[in-house]
Amino acid sequence: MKYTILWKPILKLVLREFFIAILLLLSVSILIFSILKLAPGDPLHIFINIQTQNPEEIAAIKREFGLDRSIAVQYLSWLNNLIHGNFGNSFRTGRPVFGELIKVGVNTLILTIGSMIVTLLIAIPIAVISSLRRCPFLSWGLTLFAYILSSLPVFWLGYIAIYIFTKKFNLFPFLSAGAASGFRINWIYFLLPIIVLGIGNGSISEIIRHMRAQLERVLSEDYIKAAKAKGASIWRHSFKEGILIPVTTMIAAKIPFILGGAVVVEQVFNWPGMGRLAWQAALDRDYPVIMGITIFAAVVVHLGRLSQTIVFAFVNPQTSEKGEAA
Amino acid sequence: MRTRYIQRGAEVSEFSQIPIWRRANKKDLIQIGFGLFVVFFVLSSYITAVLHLLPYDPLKINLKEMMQSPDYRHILGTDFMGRDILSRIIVGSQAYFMPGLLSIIIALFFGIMAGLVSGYNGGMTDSIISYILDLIDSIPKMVIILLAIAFFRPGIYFIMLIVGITNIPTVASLIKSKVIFLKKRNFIEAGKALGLKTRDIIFKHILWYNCKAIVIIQATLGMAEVILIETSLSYLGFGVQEPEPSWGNMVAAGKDYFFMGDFFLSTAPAAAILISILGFYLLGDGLNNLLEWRRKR
Amino acid sequence: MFSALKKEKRIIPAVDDISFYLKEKETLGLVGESGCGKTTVGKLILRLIAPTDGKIVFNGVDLLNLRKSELRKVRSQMQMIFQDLDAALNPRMKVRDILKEAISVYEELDYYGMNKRISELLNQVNLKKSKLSNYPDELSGGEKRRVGIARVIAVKPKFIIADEPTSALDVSIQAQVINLLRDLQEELGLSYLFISHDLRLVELISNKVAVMYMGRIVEMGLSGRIAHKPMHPYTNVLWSSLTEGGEKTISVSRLSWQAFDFERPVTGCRFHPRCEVFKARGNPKECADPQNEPKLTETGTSHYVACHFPIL
Amino acid sequence: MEKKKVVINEVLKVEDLRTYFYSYAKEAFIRSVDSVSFSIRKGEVLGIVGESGCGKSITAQSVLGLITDGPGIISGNIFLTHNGKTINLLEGLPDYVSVKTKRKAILEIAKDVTGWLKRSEILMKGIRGKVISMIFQNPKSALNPFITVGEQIAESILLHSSISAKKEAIDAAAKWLERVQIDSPSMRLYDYPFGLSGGMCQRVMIAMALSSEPALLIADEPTTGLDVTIQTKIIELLKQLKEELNLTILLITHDMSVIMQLADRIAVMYGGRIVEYGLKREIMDSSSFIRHPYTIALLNSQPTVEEIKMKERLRAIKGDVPDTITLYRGCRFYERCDLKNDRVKKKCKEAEPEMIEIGVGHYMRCYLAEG
Repeated sequence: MKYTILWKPILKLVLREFFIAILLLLSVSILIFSILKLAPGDPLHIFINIQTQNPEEIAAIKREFGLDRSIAVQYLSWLNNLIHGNFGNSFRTGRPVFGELIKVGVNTLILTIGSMIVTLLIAIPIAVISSLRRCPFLSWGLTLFAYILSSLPVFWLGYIAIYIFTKKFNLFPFLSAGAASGFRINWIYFLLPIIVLGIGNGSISEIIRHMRAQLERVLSEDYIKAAKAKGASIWRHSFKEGILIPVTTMIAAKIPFILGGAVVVEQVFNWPGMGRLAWQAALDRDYPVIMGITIFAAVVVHLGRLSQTIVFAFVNPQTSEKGEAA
Repeated sequence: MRTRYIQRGAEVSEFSQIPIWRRANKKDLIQIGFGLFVVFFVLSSYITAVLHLLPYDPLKINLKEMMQSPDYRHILGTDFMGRDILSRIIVGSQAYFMPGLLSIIIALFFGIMAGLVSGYNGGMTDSIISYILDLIDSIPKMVIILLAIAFFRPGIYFIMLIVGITNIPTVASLIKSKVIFLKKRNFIEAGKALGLKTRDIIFKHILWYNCKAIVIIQATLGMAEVILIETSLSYLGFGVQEPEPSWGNMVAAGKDYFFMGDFFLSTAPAAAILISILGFYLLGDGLNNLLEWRRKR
Repeated sequence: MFSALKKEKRIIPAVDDISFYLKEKETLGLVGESGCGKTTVGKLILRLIAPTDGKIVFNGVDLLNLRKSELRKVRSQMQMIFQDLDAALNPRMKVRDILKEAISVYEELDYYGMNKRISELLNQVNLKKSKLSNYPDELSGGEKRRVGIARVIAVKPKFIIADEPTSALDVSIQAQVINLLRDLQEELGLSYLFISHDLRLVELISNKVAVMYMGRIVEMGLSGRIAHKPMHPYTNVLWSSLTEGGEKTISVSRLSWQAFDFERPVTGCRFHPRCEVFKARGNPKECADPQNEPKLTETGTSHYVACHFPIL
Repeated sequence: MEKKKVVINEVLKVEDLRTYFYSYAKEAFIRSVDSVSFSIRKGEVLGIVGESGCGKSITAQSVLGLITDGPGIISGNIFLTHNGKTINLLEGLPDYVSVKTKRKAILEIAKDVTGWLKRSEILMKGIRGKVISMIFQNPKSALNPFITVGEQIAESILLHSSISAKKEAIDAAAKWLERVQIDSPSMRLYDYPFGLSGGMCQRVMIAMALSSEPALLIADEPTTGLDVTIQTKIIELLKQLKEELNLTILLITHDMSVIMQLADRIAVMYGGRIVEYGLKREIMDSSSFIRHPYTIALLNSQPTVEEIKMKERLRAIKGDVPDTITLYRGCRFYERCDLKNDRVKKKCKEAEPEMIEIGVGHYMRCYLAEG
């Protein structure tokens, strides 16, 4: 028995989205590169201040970093390096940005994805319950509760959590943990930031609002009534349009938001992730690091969107059909 | 069962003739009330500042009265430099409000324009606008802000300008999908057939009559987000700098005393953040329900 | 007064080579199954869709040569009643505002003038005054339709395209609307292009009827003749699908279920795969010949038919 | 509650069914279905006819227990006979049941609501789709757009028949598609509903509804919104299937011509009440000496051949459908009635007429029928 998953149109759609993503990433890199060049102040101020004022030496440094060529050439060579996995060296540490990015990027991805899951675990049940309108006051209470959760300032929540777990339960010594002593594998230490960011990233309310609206709309569709009339489960029939699609949409839409929240949480918990790196780089004006982080973040965002497209293409027969027509 | 006989000819009042506060859901009204209270509080902070009604000078250091717990003189106590926390919280709301308004106005204005144009025209215009908006949307907000901080070392207004720009895609896509939805309902075509000007159709029929709720909820959500971003930045040390009070840097300043068991220093501003974000959320939600006519049968 | 010839060719031709004319105070009925391009014709005439090729002459002016500002003026003479009851009614506007807006498109009136005009319109469409402060959602189907009609006649048109004005309504309300349309025609001297798939109503209201099939007119003539002496096999089938007086059912089972499909174009006469005559005559070659699509030819007094083997 | 004796061959017997909704905004009940009684015998088609808003769809949905949202009241008895057993679908229902509400006035009449709702859901689970199936007004939106046609029919088969293997169910689905005259059914099985025409979707719905071989089929406006040619074919298909399978159908429509072609018995609804009820030949018989003014008006609003030929003015029913919130003292049809005469006028205005039997199994709610 064959089911008509139309592979070709889905592939076409995904490929198209992929090319758009590549194009957007290129544009992003051009944009940031130009800002970098147009920004006031010399990027080499670190070296120049420390070292000599001798123009010849400055020229030499410039040549060393390739800053004496035209912007277009600089960009192309930077792009060339990028393709070879070379983001340049950090001004501050002098180490290659790429290696550092990969190291911290994984940590941040764990944090982001983990807290996304926590957020969804809170948001989905509440959205489902309140869309049923079985008990208006329960759903209102739950929604209010979720709104309060998502209004909590994440840094304060972090301190509360740390305080409770260190002072009250003495689960781990707060000050000894962190980047300096290496990444300690302690499950509490591992889970705490994830849960804190999951609760306090401020997107619970929006996810609930979106999901509830979608689910309410789907549950009032004729086909749900028809499914009920024939004795089938309404959840089976509303799952794709009422839950799967809004959840995917929200995941893709909220990834950037949670990445932003990670900056704060990593600061609070000394989590050696991208956010901390970005914070440090912003303080030091470490341009290559900032560039690398931006590109990395943009890639993550587009990966999220790409997976959304794939899910949509598989779920919705109409998109795949349209893809065929286009 | 109590039955009410209605005289022949007398009509039961129509939905449209029932005043808005009576047909509204009570819960929505509670939410709106709470939201309005928060807005009023923020606005009143400007008045108190202008009229010098603040209980204490928020910047005045008084080392004699350090770390006092709340009493009748300092309603919310004092911080580690003896500054009155209540005064600092009141003034702290000014750190985000005006800049936040700027960012919301930018986001709404450009978002509405982009959404209307790309939704109404479609085709090439739509593709170009969508591409630009996608470009903005490609980078997480926080990263863009850090980028700007690294490159330009900007003030809070500049940061909020950037926040406004990064919010344009959200507003635009919402407006655009609404326009497309309305187009399906044929009444753009009907307006054209009647001989209405394109300008009237777009601004009057689409924007004024059908997008009010979106605009309002985006404005309130935008405000909530602005608070989040401003406090986060201040907390990270990039936004409003000490000694100028901001809720974010107040929490950050209080964090060291947290582990000495003095919660209040950072909890008071954190509560202010919580209440005001919640206020804007609820205001938006309530107004949305009211304007979207979530009517009961 | 009105003559049109248009041709729309996209990848899928929705309306292909149609010509007809309409005199003053006359009603032309346009009949066909859904998807045959009836609505497209209406929108083409109003220039809501740009035709690929052709001519639309209204009061001696070719609409296709008009500039936007001129077109706006002409549009006050031509109006369209949309099939969708909600189409013309902005859900967030009260009935009063909807009518006010329509009136003020071409007329500048003061407060009292406006009120007078609104109550005049209400009288014309038999709507209660209390409905003025209602939102469209609170109106019943018939009331919505009447507001739609009031909105259209507010601009004092000469020619109205009525696109399935009764299809979404109950039978009892349909009769009201049809009566209203006929009264208005007499009162205001209107011409109608009456688009519908309800054949009885079309026969009742029209002087002439054009039958469309797959974007083409296959038969056109006086309504009585089309209804009772149809020449095209398709018209015949359409009319026989009507049932009268209870038990008497005329079967259309011979007409295949399959609706036509624009994406799989038929060569030759578009109707031949479903055609009874085609089968009865032993599948004659002409019908399927791609070079020889039947043209609309005059067969009697102002009766046109596009068929190789018309029923006589 | 005394249980009345149910005639054996009656598949469904509805007694005094009331379905009210509570409107917060207007602070009153919307009496969508107000004391409606009818019965359907095996192999019979009962047509409920009336204008939109008269409560005919709500009646059908009440029978299937599909009304769960909004505060309101459902009361009465619905006796369903299947395989020799008779059950009351509203069994154990307190006099008035209010569904979820906070208002005091309604709470007073609500007793044991949640318990009953749960019981009712369990009861209905074995009935929906299995004993009573339903087809809907708008076939395109009544099919799940995300699931293939074949799977949707197969689901219904798997749920309600002895077939438990998916492959067999799909084969059975193909057979049903063939039965409703769909070309190349084995290919159509894998189509999604959005690619199908309205007529095709309606036939899929019919196949889905009949695949569980129900005792009763509820057809809610099965032809509305379809093309004339397709309408006629759907009616013919239903007729054919009815003869083949000895179907019992509750047909709901606003179109008299559909009723005339399919129904054996007719119930005319107006403003939430049945105003005339009887065999079709009794009601439609032009020699029958008396009919309800509303039935006459409904019949007349459809032009006859003669009227069309002479281009006469249509005989429309004046006015609009009454709202079901207002509690009228007199006859609900009073304002729109053309036949009221001086003899009954006063009575019509004063009190609502009772249902009286004027012929064999022919009931009417009108003072004109009295003596």
